[in-house]
Amino acid sequence: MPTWKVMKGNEAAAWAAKLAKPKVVAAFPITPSTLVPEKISEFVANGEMDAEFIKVESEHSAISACVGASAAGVRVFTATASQGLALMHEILFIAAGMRLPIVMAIGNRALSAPINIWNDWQDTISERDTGWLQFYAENNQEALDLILIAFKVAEDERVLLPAMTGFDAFILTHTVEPVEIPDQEVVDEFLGEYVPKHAYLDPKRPITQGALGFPAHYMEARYTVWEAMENAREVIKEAFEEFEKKFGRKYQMVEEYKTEDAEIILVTMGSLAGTVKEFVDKKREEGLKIGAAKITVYRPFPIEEIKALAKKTKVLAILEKDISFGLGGAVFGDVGRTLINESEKPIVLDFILGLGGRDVTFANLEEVIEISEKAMKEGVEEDVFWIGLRKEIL
Amino acid sequence: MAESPFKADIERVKKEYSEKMTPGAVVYLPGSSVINKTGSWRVFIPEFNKDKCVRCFLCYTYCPEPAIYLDDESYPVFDYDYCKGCGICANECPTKAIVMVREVK
Amino acid sequence: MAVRKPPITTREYWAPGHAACAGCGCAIVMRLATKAFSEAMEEKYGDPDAFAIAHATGCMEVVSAVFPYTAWKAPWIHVAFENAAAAASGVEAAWKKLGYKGKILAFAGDGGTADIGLQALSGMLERRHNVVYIMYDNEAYMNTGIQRSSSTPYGAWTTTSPPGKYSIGEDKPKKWVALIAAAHMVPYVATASIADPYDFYRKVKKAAKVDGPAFIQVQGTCVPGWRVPPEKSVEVARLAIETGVWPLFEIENGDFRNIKFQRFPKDGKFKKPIEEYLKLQGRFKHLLKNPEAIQQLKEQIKEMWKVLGKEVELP
Amino acid sequence: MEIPESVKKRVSIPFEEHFYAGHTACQGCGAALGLRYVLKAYGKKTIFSIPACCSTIIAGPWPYSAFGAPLFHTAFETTGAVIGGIEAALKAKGYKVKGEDGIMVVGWAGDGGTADIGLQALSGFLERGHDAVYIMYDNEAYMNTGIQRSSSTPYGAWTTNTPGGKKHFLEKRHKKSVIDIVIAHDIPYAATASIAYPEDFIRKLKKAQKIKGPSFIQLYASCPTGWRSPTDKSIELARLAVQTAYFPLYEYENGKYKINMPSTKKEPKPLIEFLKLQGRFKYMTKEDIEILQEWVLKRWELLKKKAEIFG
Repeated sequence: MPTWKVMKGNEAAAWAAKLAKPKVVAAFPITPSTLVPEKISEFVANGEMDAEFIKVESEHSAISACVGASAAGVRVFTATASQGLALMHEILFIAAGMRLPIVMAIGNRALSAPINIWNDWQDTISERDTGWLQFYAENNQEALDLILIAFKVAEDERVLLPAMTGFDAFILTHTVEPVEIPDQEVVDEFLGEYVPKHAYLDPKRPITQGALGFPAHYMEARYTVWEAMENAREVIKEAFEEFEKKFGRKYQMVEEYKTEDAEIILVTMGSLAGTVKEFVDKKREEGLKIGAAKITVYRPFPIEEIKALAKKTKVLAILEKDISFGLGGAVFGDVGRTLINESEKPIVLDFILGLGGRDVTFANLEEVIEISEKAMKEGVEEDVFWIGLRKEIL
Repeated sequence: MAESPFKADIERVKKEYSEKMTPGAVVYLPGSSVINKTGSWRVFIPEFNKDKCVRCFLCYTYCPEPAIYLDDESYPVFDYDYCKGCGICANECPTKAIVMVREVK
Repeated sequence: MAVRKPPITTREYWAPGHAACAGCGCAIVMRLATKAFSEAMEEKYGDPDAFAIAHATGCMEVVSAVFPYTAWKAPWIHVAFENAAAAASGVEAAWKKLGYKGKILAFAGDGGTADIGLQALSGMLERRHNVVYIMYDNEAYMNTGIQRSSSTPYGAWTTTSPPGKYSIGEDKPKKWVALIAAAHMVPYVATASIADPYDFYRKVKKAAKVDGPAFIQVQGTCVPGWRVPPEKSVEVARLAIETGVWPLFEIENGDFRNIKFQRFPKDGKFKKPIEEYLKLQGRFKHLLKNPEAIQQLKEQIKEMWKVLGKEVELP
Repeated sequence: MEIPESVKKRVSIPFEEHFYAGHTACQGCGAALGLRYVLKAYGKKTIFSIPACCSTIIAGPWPYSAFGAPLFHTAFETTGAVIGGIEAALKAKGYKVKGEDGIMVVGWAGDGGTADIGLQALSGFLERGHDAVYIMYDNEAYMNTGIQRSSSTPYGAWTTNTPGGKKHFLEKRHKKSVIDIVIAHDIPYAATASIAYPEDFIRKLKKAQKIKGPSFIQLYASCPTGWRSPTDKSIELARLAVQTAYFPLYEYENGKYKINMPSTKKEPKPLIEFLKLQGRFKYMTKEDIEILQEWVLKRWELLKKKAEIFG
């Protein structure tokens, strides 16, 4: 029988790791993720988890040790955030290129400077081109579930790519919520054992991993990563279905909320989706036709789902906690790419908010609606808006 | 005449060597570098005089390729398919049993 | 006539056809190290193949593994420039869980060890992973085209330490990573040279057999980087030993009081002048016209020996 | 009220304060005290660089600072590289750097930022011979992220990622000796210091200031929060660390070792006196204590021998 426990998001991630039974964990302390390896060390110390825990000297070595271990042919887990993820940057490409299904939990946190330990998505968003699958959790239950799903998808032979599951710093990492812990046997059944056919460092079968790729071969190697990421769309859907059957919770690439007749749809990710759904309820009561959509899987980007969403509405308002300087928000850019060749498309507006732990309030969302309505009536003059800026100190 | 320790690899590469892209660009054929006959790099070639050889093994030990192996009597055998002609063997040979001469191709 | 047996195993894990330059000293390191390692594994575990290699980006990585071929006949992984030690740590941890017997061998050059990979090395040594780390020291970034590393000796020409009106070439003393490794008090640290192959072979075997981490810094000639003729590859390394430039020693458990030396002159007097070592190499050509710089280099070499607890005389 | 000169003279350390109250260090923080001493020794003509660590928070978030001197916050792993850059820039601008009347460039990083993630930048800094001082304040764990083991954590210590448990128990590896790693670079001046001996620490800071080239000081700084020790015991613990020879005070100058213990003749006190005051050691078994005690004495003998041979 599944059990219920009240726990922080970080603990939920550690529990997911425990259930997935990785053989090697390598991690380095960083706020707000530190509790994940702490909890894992407790599990290991008590013999509840049978893993080698390498307490490395930097995040760079954390991911490097993970690559070494995964290449040797075992299931591997790690956790980090923000600066730590940025320090791993180089090796993230290598993990994907070498097709090593490492799973990493991220407590989504802002990047320096100025140094800031609070929530936004700049850390994972900045790694979107590395070839890692990306999942974003709305609550602690999703953090646990999406880590298990990440293992399932990452290790699928059609995919074989590393995966990261993000959950918001402090809002989730340090906040307690009731979480259902699935049965170990059912998780075992869901994940199976990881027995790689492509990567192992076994003296009986000596292979070479990480060889140089000349111009004659490099593009094909990269193309296989592209192909794997494309395959992942189908594999993720299958995994979601199987997960629902086994554990009763439903996941979708993009989760829609009251979108059927919505004139404005607020599109977002992570824990902000909770706030947005509440806001939608309130405005619906006031008679306003708005809806919400939550992107659960950001890589591969849910192209078909976003296209379908766009057909339903007049304005897609993207609410995002990240910024690509000189362009706008990253999700905005991705949605734009998705719709560029559609014959009919809604207005797409970008709202940058909640950076570095700034609260996102209903008042902020009211402003989003006002701007969206104005654009509907008067056309689009600007399309990127910074919401909740303290203009008085600028 | 003794065999090259790489004979099996050379045979296998002939049959199995493939450019087909693998997941992670993993190379599954150990020792498949024998596909490259680096003997073509050579300008000078080692000439071996068995009579002078004292079987000290230095040429064998120092060969970076390796393109020197040992025969049944422990005399060096030069594998000209792979010898790049660096000349270390001749330079280190205590009895001058090996000399480098310009190769006529 | 009885057939003599060679003093090293005839098994090979480093196949020909690799793209190392003719006369490459570091290719000799690769070949001898893997041979010695396999011999040690055979003696310890009864299985000569009981090892895997983690390799840093560098010359030996690039020349040996180019998709779709490889010169390696052992399980081998390359991840990046700065993390051979960390990747090896991960492989070792996985092997423990997989129940494999054996040991992990890590290779990196001087740039990948003394500079960008030093921290990963320190972590690996401190955590006591069961890994032998071999630093093949050709004393500059050769793979990128001969730039100075912290292991480049004083006075050497490289493309980023060119001699000129205001420069004598490299102006910093060589960093001795073996000493830094020994400061971690690990079971076994040694220096070695391709010019004493059987000493190197013995040290690799010893390192492979200790429980826990070991570190070997081995000098390997770079023909294009040192500007030496390929056939002089071993000879020049031999001169480094004979002139006192390259010390051969072993330090166990960080015990600096009981350093074992090899080929050290009993009276501390080196017979050959360092000029003999320098003149063979294009990278030191300009130094020969600069007696002051040579004197400076000699002082540094004496200082290095002093740190090792030896007073030496250089002719 | 102006303090009379006669009083100022009686204080054994510089009187000026450039480290201001209102900072947010925990009660009894050894690192904060260390910063106060450094600012006393070097004054305002000092440029600090501090990586992400407790001292980031102690020095203060935007828009205030507890420092009377310029301070550059930098990423966790970069202290050694950044002070090298600052020194080079000052020289390029024609300023005198280091020496008695020069600008002091000071890197101030914890044990995590030095022994682990910043070790490489430290090594590069030492090897390139920059004119700057690197101070490692050693509180023996990642305290800022909430007490995780670093490679400078001692054997037997509890941390949040070396907890007790059935299978594994506490930190089982010995403390990494960063000072030995630094000395292996053969730099002109390296020393250990303790916040319990301010005169000794300030003397060493002054010496480091005078000597050309890179200097390194490993400062033992108590952390009541992470060590689970009473806040009023911070100095006592730092003193006991020295008196038990767990953290001996010494200098390495131009190839020579010099031990500067408060009382050279006395045998080290039993280690247990140092351990028993700290909650982080309370899970150690008798055997664990013996192992650590033996390690301490072995290292102490080795140090004495080095001082003899290279004295």
